[in-house]
Amino acid sequence: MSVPLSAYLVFALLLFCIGLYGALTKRNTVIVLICIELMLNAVNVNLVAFSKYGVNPGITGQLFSLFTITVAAAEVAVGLAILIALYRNRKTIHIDEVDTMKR
Amino acid sequence: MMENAWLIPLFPFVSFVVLLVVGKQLKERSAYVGMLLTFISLIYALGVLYERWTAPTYKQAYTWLTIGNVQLTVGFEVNALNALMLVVVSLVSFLVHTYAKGYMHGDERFPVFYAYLGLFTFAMLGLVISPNLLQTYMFWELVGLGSFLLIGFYFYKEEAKAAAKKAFIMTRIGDVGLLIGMILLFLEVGSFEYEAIFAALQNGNISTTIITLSAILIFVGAVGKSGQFPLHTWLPDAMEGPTPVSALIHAATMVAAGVYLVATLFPLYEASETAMMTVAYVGGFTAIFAASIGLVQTDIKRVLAYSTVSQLGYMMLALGSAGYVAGIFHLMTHAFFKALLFLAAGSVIHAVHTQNIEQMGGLWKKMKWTAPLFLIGTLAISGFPLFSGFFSKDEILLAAWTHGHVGLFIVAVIAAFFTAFYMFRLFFLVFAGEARTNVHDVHESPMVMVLPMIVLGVLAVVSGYVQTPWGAFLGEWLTEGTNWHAHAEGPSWIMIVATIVSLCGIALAWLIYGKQAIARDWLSSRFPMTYNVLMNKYYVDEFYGLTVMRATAFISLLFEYIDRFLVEGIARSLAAATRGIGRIGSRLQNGQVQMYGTVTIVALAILVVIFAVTGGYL
Amino acid sequence: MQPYFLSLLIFSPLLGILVLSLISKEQEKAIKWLGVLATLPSLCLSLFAFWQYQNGYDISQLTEKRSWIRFGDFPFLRETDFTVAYELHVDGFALVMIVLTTILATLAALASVSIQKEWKGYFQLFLLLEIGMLGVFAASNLVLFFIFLELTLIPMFFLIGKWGYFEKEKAAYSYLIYNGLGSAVLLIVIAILFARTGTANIAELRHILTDPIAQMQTISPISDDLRYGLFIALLVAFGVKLPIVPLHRWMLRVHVQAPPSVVMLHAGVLLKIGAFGLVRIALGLFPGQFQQFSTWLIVLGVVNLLYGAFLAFRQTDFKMVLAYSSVSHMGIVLIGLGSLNEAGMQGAIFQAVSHGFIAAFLFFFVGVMYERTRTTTLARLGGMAKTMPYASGFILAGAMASLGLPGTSGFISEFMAFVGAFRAEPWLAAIGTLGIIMTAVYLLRAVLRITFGQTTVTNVHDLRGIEWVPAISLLLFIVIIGVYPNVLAMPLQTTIETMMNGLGG
Amino acid sequence: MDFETLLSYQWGVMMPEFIILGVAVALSLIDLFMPEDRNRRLLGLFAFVGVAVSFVSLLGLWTTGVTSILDDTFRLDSFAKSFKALLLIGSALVLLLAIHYEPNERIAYRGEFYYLFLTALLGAMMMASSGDLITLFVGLELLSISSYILVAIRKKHTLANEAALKYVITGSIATAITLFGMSYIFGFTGSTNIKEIAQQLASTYDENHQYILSVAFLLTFIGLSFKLAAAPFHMWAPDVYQGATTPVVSFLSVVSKTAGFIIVLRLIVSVFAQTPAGSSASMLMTLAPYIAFLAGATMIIGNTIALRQRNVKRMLAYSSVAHAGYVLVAFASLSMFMFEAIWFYLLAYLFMTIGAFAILQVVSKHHDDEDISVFAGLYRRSPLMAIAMTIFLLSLAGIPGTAGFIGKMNIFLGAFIVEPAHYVLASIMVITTVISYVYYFGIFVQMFFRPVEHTHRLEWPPGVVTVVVVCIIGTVALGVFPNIAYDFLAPFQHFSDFLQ
Amino acid sequence: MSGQYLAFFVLALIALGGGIFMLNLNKVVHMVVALVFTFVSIAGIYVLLSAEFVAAVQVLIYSGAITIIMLFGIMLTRHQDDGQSTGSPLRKALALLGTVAFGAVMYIGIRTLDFGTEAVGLHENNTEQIGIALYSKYVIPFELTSVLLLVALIGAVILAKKDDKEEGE
Repeated sequence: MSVPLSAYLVFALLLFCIGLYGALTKRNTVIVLICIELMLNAVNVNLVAFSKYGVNPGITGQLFSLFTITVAAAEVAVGLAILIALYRNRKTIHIDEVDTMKR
Repeated sequence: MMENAWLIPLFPFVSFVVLLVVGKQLKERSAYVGMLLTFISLIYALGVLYERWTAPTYKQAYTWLTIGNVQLTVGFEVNALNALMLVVVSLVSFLVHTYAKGYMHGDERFPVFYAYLGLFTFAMLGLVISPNLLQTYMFWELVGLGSFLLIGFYFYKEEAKAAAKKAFIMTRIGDVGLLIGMILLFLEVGSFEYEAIFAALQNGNISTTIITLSAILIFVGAVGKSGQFPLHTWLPDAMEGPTPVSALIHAATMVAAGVYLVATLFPLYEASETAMMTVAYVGGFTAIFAASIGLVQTDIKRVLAYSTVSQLGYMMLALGSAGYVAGIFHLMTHAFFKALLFLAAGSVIHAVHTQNIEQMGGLWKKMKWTAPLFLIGTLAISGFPLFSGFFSKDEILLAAWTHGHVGLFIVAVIAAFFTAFYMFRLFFLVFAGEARTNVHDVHESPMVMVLPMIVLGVLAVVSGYVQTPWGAFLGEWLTEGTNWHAHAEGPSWIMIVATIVSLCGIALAWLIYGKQAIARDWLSSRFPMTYNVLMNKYYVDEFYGLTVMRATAFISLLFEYIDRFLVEGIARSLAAATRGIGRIGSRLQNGQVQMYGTVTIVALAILVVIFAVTGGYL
Repeated sequence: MQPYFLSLLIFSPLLGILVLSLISKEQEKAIKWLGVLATLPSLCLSLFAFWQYQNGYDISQLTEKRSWIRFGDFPFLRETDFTVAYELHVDGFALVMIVLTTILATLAALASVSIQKEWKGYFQLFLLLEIGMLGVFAASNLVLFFIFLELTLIPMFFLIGKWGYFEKEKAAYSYLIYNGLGSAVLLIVIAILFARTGTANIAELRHILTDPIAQMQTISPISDDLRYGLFIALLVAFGVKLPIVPLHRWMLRVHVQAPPSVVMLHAGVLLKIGAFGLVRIALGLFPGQFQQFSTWLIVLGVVNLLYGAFLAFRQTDFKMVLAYSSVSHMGIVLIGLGSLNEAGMQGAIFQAVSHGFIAAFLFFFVGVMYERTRTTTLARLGGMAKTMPYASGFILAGAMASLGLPGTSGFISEFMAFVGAFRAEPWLAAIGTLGIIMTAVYLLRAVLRITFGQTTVTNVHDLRGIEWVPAISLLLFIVIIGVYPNVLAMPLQTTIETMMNGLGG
Repeated sequence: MDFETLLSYQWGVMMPEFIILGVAVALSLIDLFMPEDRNRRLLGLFAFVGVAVSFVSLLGLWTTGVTSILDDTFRLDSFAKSFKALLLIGSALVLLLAIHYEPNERIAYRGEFYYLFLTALLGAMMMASSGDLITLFVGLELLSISSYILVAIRKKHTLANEAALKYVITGSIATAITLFGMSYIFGFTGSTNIKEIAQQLASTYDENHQYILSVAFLLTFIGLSFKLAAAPFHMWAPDVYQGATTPVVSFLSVVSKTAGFIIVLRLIVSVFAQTPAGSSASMLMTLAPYIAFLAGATMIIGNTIALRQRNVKRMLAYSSVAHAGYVLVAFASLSMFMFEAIWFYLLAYLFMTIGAFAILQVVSKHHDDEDISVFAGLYRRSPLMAIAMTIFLLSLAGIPGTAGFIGKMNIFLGAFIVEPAHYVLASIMVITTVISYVYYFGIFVQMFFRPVEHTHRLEWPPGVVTVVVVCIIGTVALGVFPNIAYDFLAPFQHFSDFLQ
Repeated sequence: MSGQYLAFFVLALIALGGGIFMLNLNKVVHMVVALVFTFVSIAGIYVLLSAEFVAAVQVLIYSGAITIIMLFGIMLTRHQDDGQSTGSPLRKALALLGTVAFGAVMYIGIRTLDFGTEAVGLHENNTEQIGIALYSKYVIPFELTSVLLLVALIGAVILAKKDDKEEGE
């Protein structure tokens, strides 16, 4: 008797929601970025869970999650770089202060 | 000659065009152009009349407009009635052309005046020879245009402007009636030709409702044109036009067109008792109504104008009482003596530079020609025995009596009394007594003005003899081939009554204004109310001002508000709504990137929730 | 005649546009003359065609057809499905409208001498507008019709927005939005018909929509409800152009703000596209629906007629009077169309043509007047008969024609429309006749205000030079149609017969 | 799998991608060894030539049949070819613009721009010819990440920083949402190959599974709508457009958007077209109303907010949002015209948008804000360009005679031919189009009616002029003779190999 | 309750706990540290799912690299560690509502999802299996990923690098 697939999926869903909510409400841009990473992690949990308990289980899911991780890392790196460039000019990492362009 | 009768209207038209183009160069020589061309018309008309005397009715038609499989035609027709009318119109027109040369002398827009006269004469002659309703209507309107232009000839005068406008609009109200009436007839008969209409009437192809309805509607047109109550108010105002115009248009020819129209369509009216009654009662009422107003007016031309209205009512009364011949007979005699009166009045005005009879008087000695001629006219209109008006009026009274309208007969008699009274009031005030004018060198008008008056004066006397109780010469000719009475047979006391009434009127006028045995302010002091009502023409204008004009203004205002606020408002609010969506959208776009994400997530949540709910998963 | 005759006729102003673009901006005289000259080829061609037609030439020989666009060549479709051909075709009605357009274009070009600036761009846009208008009348498929219709939209926007009066941009936008929406609705209809039947050719569509057997073979079914929807959409689309109350607000602004020479074309031709479309497309494709709505059309017509008339009575600006007068007069078109009989139809078409001439005529004089007095406000004008007798006479003549005086084209059309209406709906028609009276009332009020009374503006000169040409020729056309209407009725006969056949009687 | 097997694949069909990749790598090396003070314009030309060669090689493959490499991780079919052509044409034109882009402040890293641009293009091209979730995803991310950097490349420009940050954050959230959806699609099939997925899903009859899949569909679609700049993921567009340089903006609004439609079509159509759902024929049909709803919202939002803009770039951003909505109408209709309609519209959109941006780039050169008044009196300063701009805007507004009209007509045909027809959606499209007249014509008002505000001479570099001329020819030619474009698609038989 | 269950619950609890702490903590550094717990626990769950290689990568990249980068970033940006959120409460409520609604809808679908299948042999030579797949079937995306990483590298460098001219600042 093993842990059912739905348990993993619900866990991933919760993680995703936490990440999403954090990304939408946290003020510090770094945290926002890391929350996005959390969302991507939730995706990975899904993928890995499906690779074990899904239809036609196999290694593919794990592989997919590896790509995801890589891409996420690249994304966060670029995000941080942009943040640093912004910080140089604006001296802030608070995302709500970055609203010069609007309407 | 009859084959070319269409040329008769064309000569004046040529005059119109020529004067429009080269009038400026011709200056006052324009008069000769107009006179010459109308004279040709007159000669031609006389020729046609002569020929028609023996020849049958001549008609010619050409296709004009094709609607589906219906061919509308234009053409011309010469029958007894319009042969007579051609002569009357072209004669009066020629005389007025001549007269105006003197009267209008020195006017800046002399050629324009003659051009307009030409246009009017063209239209009137065209109206007369029209063989169908549509063509009649077209010239009917053109006549109105000529009248409008000539009333407004002194365009810089506000009164002239208003009068012209009023004339056009009031007659147009009538014209719409005519238009509807003739369209209804057309839809029933399938043709505008008089012949076809009469044939259909005889075959009983037209329902009685339509007959009555269209007859009355067409009569509405006549009411407008002939200044019958309730559309009469424009005619007195039309006196703002130059006096020759009043003589030609608003006395002799155009205003008689309504009578002419009813006469032309007489079979139609005969077929509907209701229509006949309407015509008779409207005519009768107008006759006495206008005459009563005429009693107290002080403007020489207005008195004559109300007299015209009243006399036209007389004619309508005659037609409505089956007095076909009587109506036309009076039309003709009236044309002559009323034209004479107007021309004479013009001559007076020319001399004293006022139209107010209170400021005239004692002109008998100074105007050797005008005064007697005016007297002839006055006697004729008053129905003084052996003058033309006597015979024609007598014919009308006979017609009314024989047709059994006792009430109308009485009305007509009273109107005759009024007529005699106010006409002689006018005569005495102008020509008798002391001179009350400020103009000292009052002198007779030039011969060019006097001559036409003399011609008319002669006609005013003799034209009555074509139809006397002793010989219905005119009537027999006019009613040839019909079953209408050439002469109304009635008790002979009627003539005596008419004579007495007319003499009483004259006598009363003489007592008040000639001998001054009765105080002039007898009426105004005894019955100030009545006097005021009469003086103010029964407040008809004011009534219209309060009702029709107010209503029009109100509807316009209402529409204006609808247009400006409702229609535009809806358009604007739609635009505002569009912009509102944009504003909401751009308020969400507040620069906060997390807001952007939130919007997305909320949208996503809404979509999935909708999906879950509608899919029945929740 | 050549097979390219119609294309040549429509696109001949293009030559003018090209030549103009080669001329330097400064050569004012040359540009003006070229602008006028460039309208002449199409005028000559159209008059030639009209003359030929009057002499019995079979006009359908002018039809042109070349394959052009094909949307999707799926193997299961017929070769002709979803193709749009470049196809032109004229019948009597279209030819009459084309002649009207070319005449007014030339005269409006002559009247454009009062344009103050940038003649080059003005005439280029003007000629472009002419191409669009000519194309609309000659197009024999809906897509082409729409293309030409939109081709009128753009030049008009610029002509109003650049060369108009004070509120010109607002007026241009009003024009754009209202007409844009109208065209948009039309586009939807066209696209639906095209998508569901696979053809945009008007004749083929008529066949498909009216023939019960052909109906079964459409690509997608066209239900009755859809027909009603499409018909109403067409009514709205052309109702904006015509305009039908309450879709008329834009055209007031255009009338007031656009330069008079442009309004000559706008009131003279562009509004008539609405009438043309209603006849050609709404009636041509949906005769059944048209019949069912005919009473409502008369109602709309009467509303237009009276609404316009009463509002014109209140206006203080002569241009506004004429604008509402246009609204009112277009009501007569609707009344005529709604009558669904020969007289009414003929009256409607006559009214379209007649109002074209009359409106152009009056607006020409608005231009003349404004050039001299710098105002069109009634209160500031008066007694022009003294200073400008001939111009006043013409204005008066125009007003008379407009109020339907016999002997002018205005009478014939009004008369026929009412004959038709009395046959169809006597009571509504009777209410409508009130409009005839009101027309006289408001026109005389305005025109007499200007020409009669005390002279307010002195030191102005009467018509001179080139101005006589439009004045006299327009009046001549108005009078010719009024005196001998068969000159117009004969060419229209076949068109009206076809329409009546479509209505089944 | 051994090396021989690997070599046995027809790697030649990847030639266009290889060329782009090769040029990108070469450029990065050249940039590294090139002296600091040398003008980097040469690199741009090189990149342009690379794109052109790639395009030629693509044309060489035009009639090649469906070719699949490594279980569809690379797949050359008619869809891939036709849309890659769009990407390459667009990129070539944008590159020409970029070569002549000289803002007030010098961009420090000009060289990088070109090879990052090429990698972005590479990502988009990979998406176009991929039949595998992972390749699609990686391609998408390659495009995204390159774009983030392209936007941020003016790093001393505060607006650019802000734009890039907003772009990267929304973009990452979008990626996460897309992936979350994709993870379920994967989970229900156990495969990343789209064909296999479709086959697997075709036998999904469990209602609960259909439910999850439908939600996954919506998640994926909404995530991808970020790339399309369609509602509800459109809000980044105006800010990013405003902050980015004009060539980058034209890249984003043309190439990136096209790539977005590529992945949407690839993924959604092929995966869900055969998935049963409820009573309807397929899950795609069942969920089409949601797409239609989003399309409607996109059009309304785009066009109404654009009315309020004075900044031309923001205005064009909202306009590009609206245009995404128009294309989505074609998608939501799911008619037989869908592919052609989308392809044609994107082609038309490519010409008119790049043309408009080309002119904007020159006109707004000396102004930091692209306020609409930069166009004031353009007709006097440069009449031909004003007329060119007029044609582009007319095309954007969908006036007949231009490509935009034919594109819209095509979309309408699709919307009306299906049963039940999309009357409401098409009406929204038409009405919002009319609304769009207002702001497009607002530019006309500036160009033709307003007096000149800025008198300095406008310089029209040859590259920009070339772009404008090409775009004019494209816009007008496609408007008058649209069959030129359709004939290009003739060998593809209406993308019948899309699902093979 | 088997050990697997127990392990899952503990790990899940820690992971979610870390996340919830992150949401509620005030100091940025604390948040990051809380997330480290989450990331590590997720690695544990990977192990439960027979994905040892992924688990290792997770630890290396997330718990290691990314967290370090983040902290590095925080340091670079002068330690503005007030992670308190101050956005409008309405927006937060909307975000919460949206997230919860979305979560609920998803939850309905997945709460009982079970395909009744279980992969066997995933943990045997896990890394090798991954390697084979990666270098055969997925070689194209793999190579593409390398380009992507290159791009990210270059991008990060040019964006984060201080320009020479500016160094005097």
